[in-house]
Amino acid sequence: MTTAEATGYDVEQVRRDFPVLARRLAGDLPLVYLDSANTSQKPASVIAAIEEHYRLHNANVARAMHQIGAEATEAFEGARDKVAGFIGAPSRDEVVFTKNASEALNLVARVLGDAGRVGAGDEIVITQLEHHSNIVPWQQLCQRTGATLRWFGLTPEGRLDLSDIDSLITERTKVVSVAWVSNMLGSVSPLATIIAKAHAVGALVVVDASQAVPQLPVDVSTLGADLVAFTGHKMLGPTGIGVLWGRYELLAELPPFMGGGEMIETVTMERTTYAPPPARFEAGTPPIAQAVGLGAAVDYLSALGMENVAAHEHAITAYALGRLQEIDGLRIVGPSEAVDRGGAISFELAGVHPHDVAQLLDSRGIAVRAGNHCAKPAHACFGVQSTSRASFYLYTTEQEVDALVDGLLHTKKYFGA
Amino acid sequence: MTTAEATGYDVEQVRRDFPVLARRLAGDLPLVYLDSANTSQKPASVIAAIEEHYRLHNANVARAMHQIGAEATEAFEGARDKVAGFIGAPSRDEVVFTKNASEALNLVARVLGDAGRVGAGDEIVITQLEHHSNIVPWQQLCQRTGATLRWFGLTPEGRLDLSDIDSLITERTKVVSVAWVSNMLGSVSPLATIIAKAHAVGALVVVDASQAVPQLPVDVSTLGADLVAFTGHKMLGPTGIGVLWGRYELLAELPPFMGGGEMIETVTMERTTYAPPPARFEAGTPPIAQAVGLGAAVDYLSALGMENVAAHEHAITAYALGRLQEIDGLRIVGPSEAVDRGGAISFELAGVHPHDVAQLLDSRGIAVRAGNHCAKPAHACFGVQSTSRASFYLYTTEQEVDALVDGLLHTKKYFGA
Amino acid sequence: MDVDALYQEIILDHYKKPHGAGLREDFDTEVHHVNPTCGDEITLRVHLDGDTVADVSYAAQGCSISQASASVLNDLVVGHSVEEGMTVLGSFTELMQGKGKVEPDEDVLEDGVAFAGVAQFPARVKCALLAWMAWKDAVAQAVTEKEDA
Amino acid sequence: MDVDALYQEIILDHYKKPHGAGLREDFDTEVHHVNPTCGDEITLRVHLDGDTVADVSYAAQGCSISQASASVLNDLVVGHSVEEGMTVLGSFTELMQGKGKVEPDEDVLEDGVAFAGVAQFPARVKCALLAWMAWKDAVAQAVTEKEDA
Ligand SMILES: Cc1ncc(COP(=O)(O)O)c(C=O)c1O
Ligand SMILES: Cc1ncc(COP(=O)(O)O)c(C=O)c1O
Repeated sequence: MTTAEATGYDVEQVRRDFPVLARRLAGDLPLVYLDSANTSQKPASVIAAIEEHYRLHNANVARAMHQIGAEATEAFEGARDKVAGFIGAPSRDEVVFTKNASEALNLVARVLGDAGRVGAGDEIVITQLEHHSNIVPWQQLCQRTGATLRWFGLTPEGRLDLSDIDSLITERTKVVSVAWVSNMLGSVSPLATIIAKAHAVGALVVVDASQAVPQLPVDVSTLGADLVAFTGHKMLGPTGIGVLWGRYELLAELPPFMGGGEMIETVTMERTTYAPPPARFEAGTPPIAQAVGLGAAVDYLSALGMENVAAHEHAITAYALGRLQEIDGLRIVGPSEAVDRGGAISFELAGVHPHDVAQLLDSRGIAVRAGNHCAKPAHACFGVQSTSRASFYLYTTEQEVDALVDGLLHTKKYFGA
Repeated sequence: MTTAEATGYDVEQVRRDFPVLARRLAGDLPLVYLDSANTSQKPASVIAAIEEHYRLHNANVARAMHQIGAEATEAFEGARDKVAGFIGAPSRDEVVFTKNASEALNLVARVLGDAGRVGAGDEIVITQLEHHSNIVPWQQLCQRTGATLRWFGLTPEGRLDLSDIDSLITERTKVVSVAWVSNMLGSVSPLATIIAKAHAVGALVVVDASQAVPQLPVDVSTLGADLVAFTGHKMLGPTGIGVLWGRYELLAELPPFMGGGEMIETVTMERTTYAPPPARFEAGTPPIAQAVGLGAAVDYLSALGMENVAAHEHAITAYALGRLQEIDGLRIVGPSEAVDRGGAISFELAGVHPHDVAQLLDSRGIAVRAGNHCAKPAHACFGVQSTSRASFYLYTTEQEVDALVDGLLHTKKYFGA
Repeated sequence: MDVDALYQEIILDHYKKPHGAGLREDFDTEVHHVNPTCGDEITLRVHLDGDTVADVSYAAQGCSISQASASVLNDLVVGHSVEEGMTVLGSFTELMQGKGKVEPDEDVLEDGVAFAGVAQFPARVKCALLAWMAWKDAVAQAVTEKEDA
Repeated sequence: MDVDALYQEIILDHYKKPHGAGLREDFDTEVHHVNPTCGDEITLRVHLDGDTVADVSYAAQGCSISQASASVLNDLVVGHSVEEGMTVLGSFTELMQGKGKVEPDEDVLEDGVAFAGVAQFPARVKCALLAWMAWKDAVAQAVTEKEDA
């Protein structure tokens, strides 16, 4: 199967929308960017939206009554509408802008503690494949409250092991927080099963959709989760913006995270009352230009069609899994078939350390990531300290995967492995 | 005195660096932007730095070993160097990037509570002229810990009233947090006196320098404060980035605020240890492009010279104070002389509500802010619910102040006031 | 965006001489509404006589638009049935949220048609609606109380 | 940025056949250092005989650069005085932080001169320094312990 057949858009044409893909690196080599799970590249339309905002419409929002203030506010709130539409949010007021996915997850962990919804004796359930950003906030919450952290383990294939779900998710469970798509193993979590079980015991479900929203059509109105976090820079958007979606009634019950700016209703020195969501959770000047950029990113993704993006991701991942497994001594850490699988492929190359793999590939213009990918516990599960990771996005071609494979064969030879 | 004499650079030439200042508004009127205390405009060099970053060097930082990853990291960490140099920080590791000043202040309030440095029976001292972002986090901290919030009041002129400093700052005081320059009254706080007193009783001093760093030469190494917060978008930089500076030994003692990403040293499911500052306080993907933009802003300010920026601010403020007071029925809320005073001028126009003032001025292309400027308690002090505010920056001209005065006279007539 | 479309003569007249302003003692319910984005406030009392709105008295702090709209509200609902008042509220809200594309019905809205221009100034729509939202709230409470009694 | 400048033959040789690798029982102090950005780890033991570094034994997990540098460290310090070792450490650190602009002294650094190319790859400097920082730490502890004893 070639990606041309599977993809509902012209990848070569799409690539021309991304200025950085024309970059020449040292030795006049073209950039082969296989690090999109780390951060995605930006189409010209996103870059231009940000530039135009600063050049013509820059003002603070909400507080300004003048023309450029109204323009900035319309652009900022318009981006909220776009994001709400993109993820199928029943209401725009359910979309909270944060600085990244990490803030969204920390926000949830902090306010659930502040609200007394998690306390001593309660349990929080996560999984061993989480990104640090969905582990550390819960460890911190447990430390502050005396709650206990528990977690799903992994199967040897790198999928969630749900065999002990009945003993893990119990009446004591107050929160279940789980990644939709793993940024290291690539595996897709069986959310429906977990959500059903969690809701049966009255626990809240938080979904870390940082790797899902960029790759999959998402509809929070049918997903069943209570709160969903994701991040702008992995979905063609700028750095400095993330999103927390939450059911409105839930958000409305929760206290604020940070204080200041327009998150208030009224302030006296003695006492403050708070604005309704989403303002309640947006302290200080929000990421205005970043929201504008994210809105443009959402427009770009919608124009391509998320079904097409998902189909391309699936096809390129299947192709890469096949080709990588042709290499002697290469071991994929995570599912080796493109079934319920996202586009991040972590692997080991026998006898060559991941940093050396990444360095050699870089000398050929191929950008992959080496390290623990902010998923140390998942690495520990597989007895490895670090891996190399290639990850793909809507602009990745089979030729780039071929270049990766050639680069890896060269790397083996270079290190005599 | 004309600004031309007082300003060490050519304001007209500087204006040409700011694309938005060439904007034409409804009726083909030129933009007269007098809302810089709300957010500043951006020079072309800042816009271009952001654009170029996304177009050529976009990658995640710290974690990437490839060429564009190294470029992005160098740009991001280079911005930290620039900011550190700009504020005279003894070490680059004392500069923490946040999303805005509000996050910086909330970060401090949260971690001081988490560290047990503020508890029941302790006192926190702020002032009545604070921005909500330096009030609400402390109220929340008091609520969480049982500490008591106390505050300095204001003199009728709109300056801090230090007459009860000895009864306010006592052995029970653990933190004193105060704005350097008020965003509403314009008054400059007598920091030296407050810091000396606070340190004498062993309290930490937090300075909200959101309106100071844009306007004044700042040297944290001699200021005496323990922690200083400010925000990128008010100093020619992008939205989505703020700064917390702290004494290294203090930062090193404090626990993290948010968890996730590269703020860790090592993570297991059971336990996490944290990276040293500044990484410890930067959870998740940081505002990379925003740091690059802030770096360019700092370069721009440094090239002009902060002494020159301060001199211009002083001159234009003095001019505006004089001209505004020519208007019958106009009352300045805050010091009416340009002595220890920043460039924000809040005022009332008898018989015309501030929103109507702002609307009428807007119809002439003049952008001012109307409302409580996130300083409700300061407004309450003066028995007003809202004011109009004109605020200036390094690109403001006397002609723009003249346009404001003409606009206000027209407004009076329009409403028959 | 012509500012004169916003500040119609009628609006400025109501602003300068608001009808029915002040808080009067005969009332069934009192509400206090705040527009958090701009700080405008209104305390509004409703007095029902059976199905008829016998009085709407109020103390408003705010801009010309919000003050004038309270004055027009007073004109339009006092002496009419609650149902008629609600119909006017409906028309007025529709006009305000119509982004300048809704044609006002002068028979229903009377002086309220002067607010047509406000709809082109999104930041001011809330000012125009403040008194009306307060009135809706106060009437709803009054009706509930009467039913419960 | 020529990758061959980074991966000199000498480095690859040390990587494939590290000198003095493994943890040996005779030691005064043991330290464990981690490079948090990449996860490289080393456990390193120092055994002093008076002023002389009698042994440096280690178990390292990491890339070719970090492993080779532990091997070179072993060559350069074992059998020498602590002071001599510290001098070499100084030269090596200077070379690493010189951004490719420092000329290495082969008399002092021997095989260590092969790391000159690393200095051009900022991301890898920490890899080259990991073993050396661990050694510095372990020696400092060992000296303090001897003084205290
Ligand atoms: C004095 C002062 N403190 C804090 C802030 C908050 O800054 P930000 O909105 O960027 O968090 C502002 C500006 O709004 C301010 O003027
Ligand atoms: C699964 C997952 N969760 C959370 C994050 C954190 O996102 P951010 O760094 O933008 O906060 C990432 C990306 O780094 C991720 O891949």
